[in-house]
Amino acid sequence: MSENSLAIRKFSDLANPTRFLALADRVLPWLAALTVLFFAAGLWLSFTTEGDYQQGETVRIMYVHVPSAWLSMMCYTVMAISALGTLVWRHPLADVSAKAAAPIGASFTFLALVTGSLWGKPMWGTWWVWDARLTSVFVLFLMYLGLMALNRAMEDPARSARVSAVLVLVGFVNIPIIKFSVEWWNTLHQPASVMRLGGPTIDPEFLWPLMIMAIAFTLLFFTLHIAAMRNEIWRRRVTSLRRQVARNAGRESLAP
Amino acid sequence: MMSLFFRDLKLSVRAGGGAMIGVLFFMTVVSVIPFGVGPDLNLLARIGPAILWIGALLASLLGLDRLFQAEREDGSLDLMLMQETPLILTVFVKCAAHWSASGLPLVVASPFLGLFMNMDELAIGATMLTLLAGTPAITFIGAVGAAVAVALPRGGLLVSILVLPLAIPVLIFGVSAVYAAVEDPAPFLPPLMILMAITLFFAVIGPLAAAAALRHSAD
Amino acid sequence: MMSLFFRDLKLSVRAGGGAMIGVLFFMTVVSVIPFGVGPDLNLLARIGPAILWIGALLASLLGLDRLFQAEREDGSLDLMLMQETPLILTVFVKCAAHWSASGLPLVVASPFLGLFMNMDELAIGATMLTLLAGTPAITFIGAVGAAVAVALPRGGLLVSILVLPLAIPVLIFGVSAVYAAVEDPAPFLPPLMILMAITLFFAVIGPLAAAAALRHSAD
Amino acid sequence: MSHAAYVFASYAVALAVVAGLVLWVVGDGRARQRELKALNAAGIRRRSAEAPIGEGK
Amino acid sequence: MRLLVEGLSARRGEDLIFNDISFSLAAGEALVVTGPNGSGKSTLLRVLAGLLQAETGKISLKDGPPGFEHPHELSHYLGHRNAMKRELTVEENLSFWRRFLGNSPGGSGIDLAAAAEAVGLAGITHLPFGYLSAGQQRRMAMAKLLVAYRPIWILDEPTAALDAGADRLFAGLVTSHLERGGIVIAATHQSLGIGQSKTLQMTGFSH
Amino acid sequence: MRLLVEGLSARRGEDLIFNDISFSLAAGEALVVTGPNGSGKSTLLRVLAGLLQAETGKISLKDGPPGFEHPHELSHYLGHRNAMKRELTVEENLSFWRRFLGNSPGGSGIDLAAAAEAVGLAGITHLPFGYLSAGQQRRMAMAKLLVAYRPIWILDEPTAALDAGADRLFAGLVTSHLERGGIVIAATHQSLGIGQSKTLQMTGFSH
Ligand code: HEM
Ligand SMILES: Nc1ncnc2c1ncn2[C@@H]1O[C@H](COP(=O)(O)OP(=O)(O)OP(=O)(O)O)[C@@H](O)[C@H]1O
Ligand SMILES: Nc1ncnc2c1ncn2[C@@H]1O[C@H](COP(=O)(O)OP(=O)(O)OP(=O)(O)O)[C@@H](O)[C@H]1O
Ligand SMILES: [Mg+2]
Ligand SMILES: [Mg+2]
Repeated sequence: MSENSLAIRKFSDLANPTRFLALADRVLPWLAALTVLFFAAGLWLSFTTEGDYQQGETVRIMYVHVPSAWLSMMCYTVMAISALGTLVWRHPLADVSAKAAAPIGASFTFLALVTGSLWGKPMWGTWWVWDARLTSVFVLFLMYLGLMALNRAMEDPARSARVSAVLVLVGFVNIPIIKFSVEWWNTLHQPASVMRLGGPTIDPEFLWPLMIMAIAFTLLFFTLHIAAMRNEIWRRRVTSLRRQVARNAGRESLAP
Repeated sequence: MMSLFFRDLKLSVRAGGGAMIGVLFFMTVVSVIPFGVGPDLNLLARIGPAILWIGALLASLLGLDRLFQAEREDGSLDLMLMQETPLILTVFVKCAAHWSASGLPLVVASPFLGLFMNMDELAIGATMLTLLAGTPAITFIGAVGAAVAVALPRGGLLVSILVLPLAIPVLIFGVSAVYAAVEDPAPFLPPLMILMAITLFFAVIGPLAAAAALRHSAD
Repeated sequence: MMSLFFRDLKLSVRAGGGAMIGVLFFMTVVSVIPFGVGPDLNLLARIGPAILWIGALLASLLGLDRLFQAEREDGSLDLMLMQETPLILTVFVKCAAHWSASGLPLVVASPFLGLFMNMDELAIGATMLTLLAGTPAITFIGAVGAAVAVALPRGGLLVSILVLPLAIPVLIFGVSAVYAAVEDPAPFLPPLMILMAITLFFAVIGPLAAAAALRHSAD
Repeated sequence: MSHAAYVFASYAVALAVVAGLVLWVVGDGRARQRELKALNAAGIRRRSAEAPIGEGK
Repeated sequence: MRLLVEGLSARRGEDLIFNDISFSLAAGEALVVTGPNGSGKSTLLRVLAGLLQAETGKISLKDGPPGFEHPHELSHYLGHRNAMKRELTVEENLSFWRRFLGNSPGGSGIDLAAAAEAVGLAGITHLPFGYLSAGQQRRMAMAKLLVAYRPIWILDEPTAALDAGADRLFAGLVTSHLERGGIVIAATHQSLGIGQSKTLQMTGFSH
Repeated sequence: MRLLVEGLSARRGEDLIFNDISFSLAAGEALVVTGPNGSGKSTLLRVLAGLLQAETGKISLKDGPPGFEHPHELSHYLGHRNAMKRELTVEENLSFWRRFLGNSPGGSGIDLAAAAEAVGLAGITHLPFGYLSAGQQRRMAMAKLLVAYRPIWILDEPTAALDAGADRLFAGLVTSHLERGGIVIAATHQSLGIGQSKTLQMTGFSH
């Protein structure tokens, strides 16, 4: 008969999130300042440059529409990479990152949809058509919301992490569809008057403000994402501390 | 009673609550339709009000199954049954809270979906108005189904099957009011009034029947 | 593996099984549509295939949430996870059984509903054929959602929300195949072939992702 | 609506959404920090923050 | 005030669970219901709480406050389940029940903090109920008895899942309720340690 | 055949449940895992059964049949839940598992009637599983261990809900499995009555 005694050493592998928190504290102010700077420049440029002779003033919508559309896709890509991180490398921060990104991505997607619609009304005479690109962006929006609902529905973050990671990866199919839908599915494509601007043929008059705004939006995304990740880490700490409180409350009164 | 109302509201917005899920389901279902019938804008505008109504109907009903089941599982229902406050009032308040948390968001979301369905402003406004007037009726009817299914292990689909036939009048008058608003000669008010009358009627009958069903399902 | 298939079939036709409820829901939803859009026969015939498809989609998805939940609750899932038989095969067989018990009846019921929708024989036949080819894909995609929601207290609606966007291609090609069959110039075969390709694709991807989700939700 | 109105509406919506996001992130962070402070004040620390103890009981 | 039960019988499905039970309890008296598993203790309490229809017999209240026809309107019922929501904090749960139940004539509930104190869990009312362990949850369900006043307490295995310290605490609560003229009916397998009380031994039917 | 476990640790959510557990079992040896509620017995068994990922450490098999990388593919797991469908008859349940599980190399399961006989419930295999009492259900779940051969048995509180006679019967099953060269790992609060065995005492984590 052998006795294997079991002792538990207290240790924590939360060093990683802790290091992340320290890093975030240091980086965030700079990022935020940079974001504000780029936004100031971008906004100034986008209101001082010329209007398009065909689209008139409405071309200015592009400076918010296109960056937010790009960001909506980039954010999902970040989530997909995080999902890989959760499933393959089991990185403790990956799941935090995916969870924090979802509401931000949903917001940018919403913004792309609304500004697109606001552009569509004067350009196409309608708020919405079931064109492939528009539709796939809307589907992306629904997927963001679905993932948020899933994250909310599961109590235990450790479990919801890998499961929603699987779903994020499955949903990634949509991203190339959005990107290339204009080429693939021509049923109800937007009129040529708009596509004149598309691709590299864009006039430098519009390119500059667009690029600055794109950078500003990207910076904004990273600022918000890092801050939201920090919040999520804090939230998990609060939860586990509270569970600890509950356990200890039981223990104290157990020994009267 | 206000405490019950606010508790139920809180529960549905807390993690795991059903408020957001209903709207999401509504949006998903409605936006799936154009993929089916095709992107023909005129056709979409034509069937838009009906689709919005049917989507709202399904979203309301499918989210209803837990209305009393959750209360029963944790024992709260027992305490509610014991009180001298009439059970029908309790049921009514629970329905009201459920509607505020998941029916009202449907009404709020409907204009956006109306845009997607290429409906014009008038149709969208009329749809919102009729949804506002009609969805409470669905909740009240659904409560009867939820009460009947309170002891069933998987109520979800069953509640819908039981209740959908009863909800058809609501649907008919809701949709016909919208079409009346859009097409000129037909008058808008009469069907809307009928809809409101139906809602008032079910606001009485629904809780009554649900309370009776709950009383008899206690074990 | 055949034993698993037959066990699941037996379970869904025994008392409390979901096979009949799905068809009932399908019939109820589809028969509610005419009340919404009005009794315009041409319009009904025009949107009929789409409505049948959407109804089948919803009925399949809403019945799917218990696919793995029931196995988990009684501990069977644990044993399935432990075997050397690849989990993906187990998932595949479970999907096949689920489809036979609740997808196939939808296909069988669709002609009757097609008559209600005033569709002609050709359209009805085409709809049946595409449903036959397409509903398995929905089951396979839905299995991913069901696996993701296996540990949720109330999976029902959430599974549909998560899965519906992914099921859209199936819907698109299914319906467009039917319309191609009805309207002469468009060829029927290409969309049908695409539909079958999608089904085959999801028959691989779905079980794969579902198996991954199941592995990770074990606790 | 004039075209300028659409432009204005776009920027307004963008501003609203971004402001909402920022407010949410900041507010959420504040709330979490408050909770952590309250827990700390009640003397509850994370285990890794304690001096390591070699053995369980 | 006096609770009268005469010739009570009840059935579950086809089976008669108990038959012809009569007792009466005056203010300040307790009844302890005992018996083997499946003998019908819980069923009896649910009949008393008005949650199950009695097959025959009658439950009535003499010299009670006017306007109350059924004793269950003056009763607290603590069943196997705790009637608290996992998602809400303990405080939200308790304050909901406090306001929803209200006070019966003749007394008033104590406030939340005091009630949590009374069950020995003062510090953790800000936690979601779902975070608590089974024993802690049970104690908080008992706090519910204190926040709204009811003269009659109907308790089904109140001390299951409780450790020894909580047992004593609970006995104290019951005793002080009795001293203030309350009535307590409890089904239990263990002794409750509340001193003097009537007992009812359920036997069940031998099948 | 020899089961080797080295430096195993596992966590649930944020909490480390146990740390650095090592043991080795040769063919014919049994390990009994004991410890208070919540000390991690079930968690350990689920890790061994491959149902939970270990945080660190390694489980391996030496001199086992070729082609099996993970010991759990050669294991039976009997958890808290019985893995039987209430709607199907006992016979349908058992024959499903018999065919689904198949035999591991080195042995073969006995037939259904014999297995039901072995757990002392020969006559009632035609009943739906849901009609059986808790103890009978548990016994039928044990019959599942017999209908398909697995060299390693992982049992979580196998004798909970069993009466004394069934306890002895179960001890007999385990003993004969060990005699045929099997390995048994069981978590339990009571003694299993299987004679000689290794024990592992779980202590849990003091917070
Ligand atoms: C709600 C409706 C709309 C949605 C969802 C939407 C979505 C998108 C997306 C996702 C992109 C990024 C594509 C990429 O990076 O390849 C994009 C780019 C763009 N959109 Fe929209 N859009 C909408 C309406 C409009 C309208 C009405 C116009 C103009 C009349 C427009 C003009 C553009 C332009 C010019 C680009 C930049 C294309 C490029 O250079 O790559 N969009 N839109
Ligand atoms: N919901 C129910 N439906 C049908 N029969 C039931 C139900 N609940 C209990 N019974 C049956 O009623 C009888 C009495 O059950 P009851 O719960 O009253 O026993 P009890 O004395 O409280 O037992 P325990 O000590 O286990 O709590 C039992 O035979 C039981 O099988
Ligand atoms: N599904 C779960 N998710 C998170 N934590 C869990 C889960 N199951 C158990 N735990 C926690 O893990 C710890 C160990 O639980 P475990 O079930 O392994 O204990 P045990 O030794 O089997 O106890 P018992 O004797 O009660 O069966 C407990 O603190 C428990 O709270
Ligand atoms: Mg009882
Ligand atoms: Mg255990």
